[in-house]
Amino acid sequence: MSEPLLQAIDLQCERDERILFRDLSFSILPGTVTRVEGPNGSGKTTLLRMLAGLNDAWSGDLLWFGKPRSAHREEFLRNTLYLGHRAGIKPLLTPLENLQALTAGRRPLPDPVLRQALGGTGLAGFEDVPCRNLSAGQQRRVALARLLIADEPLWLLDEVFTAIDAGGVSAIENLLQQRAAEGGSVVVTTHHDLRLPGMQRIILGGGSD
Amino acid sequence: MNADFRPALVLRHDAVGVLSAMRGVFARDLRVAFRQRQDLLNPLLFFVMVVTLFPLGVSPEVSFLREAGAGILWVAALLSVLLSLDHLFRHDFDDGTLEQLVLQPQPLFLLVLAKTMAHWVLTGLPLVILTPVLGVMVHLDGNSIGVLCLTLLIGTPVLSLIGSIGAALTLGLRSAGVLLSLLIIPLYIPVLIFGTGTVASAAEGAPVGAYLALMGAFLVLALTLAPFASAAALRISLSNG
Amino acid sequence: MAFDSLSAFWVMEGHGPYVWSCYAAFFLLMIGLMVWSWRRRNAVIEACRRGIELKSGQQTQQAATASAASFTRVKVSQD
Amino acid sequence: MWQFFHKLGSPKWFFGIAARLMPWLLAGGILLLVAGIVWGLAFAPKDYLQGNSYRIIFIHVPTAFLAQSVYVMMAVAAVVTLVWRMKLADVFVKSVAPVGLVLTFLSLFTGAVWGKPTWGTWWVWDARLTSMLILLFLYGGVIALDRAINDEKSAARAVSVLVLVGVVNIPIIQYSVEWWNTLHQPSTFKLTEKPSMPAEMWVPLLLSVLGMYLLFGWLACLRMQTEILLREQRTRWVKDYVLAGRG
Repeated sequence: MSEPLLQAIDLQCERDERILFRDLSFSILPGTVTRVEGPNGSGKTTLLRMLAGLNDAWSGDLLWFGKPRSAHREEFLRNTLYLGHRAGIKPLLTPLENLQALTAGRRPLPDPVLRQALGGTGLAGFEDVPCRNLSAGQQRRVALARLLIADEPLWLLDEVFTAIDAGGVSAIENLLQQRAAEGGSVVVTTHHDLRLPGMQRIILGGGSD
Repeated sequence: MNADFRPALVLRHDAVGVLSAMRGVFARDLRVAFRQRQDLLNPLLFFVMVVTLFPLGVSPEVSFLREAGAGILWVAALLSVLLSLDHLFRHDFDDGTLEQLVLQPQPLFLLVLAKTMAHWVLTGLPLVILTPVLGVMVHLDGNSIGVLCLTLLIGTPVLSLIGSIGAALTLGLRSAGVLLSLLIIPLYIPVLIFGTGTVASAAEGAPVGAYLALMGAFLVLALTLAPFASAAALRISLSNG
Repeated sequence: MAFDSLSAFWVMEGHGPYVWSCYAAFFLLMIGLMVWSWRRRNAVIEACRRGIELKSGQQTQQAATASAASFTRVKVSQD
Repeated sequence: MWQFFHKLGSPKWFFGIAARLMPWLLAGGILLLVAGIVWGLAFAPKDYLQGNSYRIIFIHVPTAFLAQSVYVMMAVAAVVTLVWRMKLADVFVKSVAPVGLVLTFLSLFTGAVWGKPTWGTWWVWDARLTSMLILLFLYGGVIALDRAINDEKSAARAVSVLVLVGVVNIPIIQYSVEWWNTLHQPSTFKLTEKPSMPAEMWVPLLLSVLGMYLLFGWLACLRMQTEILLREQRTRWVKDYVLAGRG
């Protein structure tokens, strides 16, 4: 059995004096897709931000390959890709420039590769148009282009399917499945009824206390 | 299910160097700023306008302006830096770029330093370049203008660095702009005192090397400490989101 | 005693108003701060007590019903 | 050691200790302060230079002294908040900041009033007064930031960062203000700097400073208790305490 990348033990998170979840334990194994489910306000995004290392108002243990994550933060950050609600797309820059900027600090790639990735998300021909002239879905696709070139073993994706049309959704589903087959791990939060073979589910309770 | 048969991905142990990551952050900020040139001009216009208010509001007499000129220019520069600080992290916070910045594997304080340097190049440096013109308008003599430019050259980066702490602390708050000023102005006082004091000494013909060295020490102190505080403050502000 | 009489103590050779206004401000603000802090503490205790009593009263009356979202339109009577 | 530290961080434990300490702090504080003030006002000899107006010193110095040390205490608590995430430390910072503000204001007010008979004007840009004015701004900033952030934990940590930045700046501010002062007013008469103070003057001064410390301790305990009650109102012990206590 392969070792889990990320292991959560007894996570508890309180927000505005309300306990979002407690005693939450799970493991993220290599080559798996994990879906975080729950109604609005159940803490899906918060959980993902905790896993990504953005939110630190929680208690419990998070282990990265069996070691405390806080002690291996840099290695963790190098090997984790997080895409949030707001995906880090600058409206004033073109898709290509955005992709350049987003990959520069992690793994710089030559422009033809970036263009190919943008083409792969259906943005061929829009590479040099400022993003503010693109639709919400297109802007989202600029961020998703990172998934076509990312080599981080762990992906944390918040609401990947937002603003994406039906064709795009099934293409992304394929992408996630393919990624898992390659050995990558994916954690997604989504309201979209995502069903992939072998998918792990983390179900968060309702918003009541 | 068949997870055991899947190949485990290789972990990356090499990262993009700190310097090239910093360069990337710096270049992106400059590029975004030049796409929105009006935002670059605003602090400069503000600077000129505030300076104009003093002859109109107090006195256009040469003797007054000569004596108060350095102080007026310094206060105006301080205020326009303060005005521009609100934007330092705000746009990045709104579009999610800041989250990606915090999650970069390089030390955050260095990336913040790169952003702050970009902020200085975009606001502080143009102010310094504009200063000789305004210095002539308030009847400063050549020597004073030179010293004033030097003090601003050393002082404005300190303003940006200290200001970045306030900008990071007030990120995402209501009426962040006013709050930012309240937090930061007291911390600006030493720089202001030495900036104007140095020019005053120069006008009296006293040597100013020691004062400039002292301001240099402020700059070094701000360079070494402020990015840590800003990085910590950014983490706190983002954790709340 | 550094003063010859009580009136000399009050006047303090002309410095009386300054000295006494300082002491007045000091005692006013300090006592004000102390009383305000004390009252606030008691008010918080009182608010907590009322909150607890209210809650225990509610629990006996009815079990909390989770509101399930059905997105049914709210009927507004239109007379 | 660690257990002690942990215990110290427990709000419930502190609440009990504070309740036991507070009567002593209050009684001792009032006693010392009143003794110092009465001695200073009525029995200490007149100052040969400033006359009777110097008697303001017996409240000016304690408030100024406290105002500065409260900020330093807040800085220590800020370190504890950021490094060890101890709850009590940030309760301390939050509860004590308004007290510091009031003390700073009082020292400024008394300083200004004292300045009138001494310098002839209500306000002189004296190094000490100016530094205190900036300290007032720093306190104001801390309180404003704390009020502006809704989330309790973020507020505590953000305020801690601000307090630390402020405490690094305080010596720089003081140094630069002194320098600025010599630049503009070559030799001003300093309010509280005395070449030698007779014992009849400094003993009452010492008493009132000590009294202020105790009184501050009482205020800090009281306000921290309030804050703890607010934060822990869902816990068992607070419920028990509230229901058992006076109605």
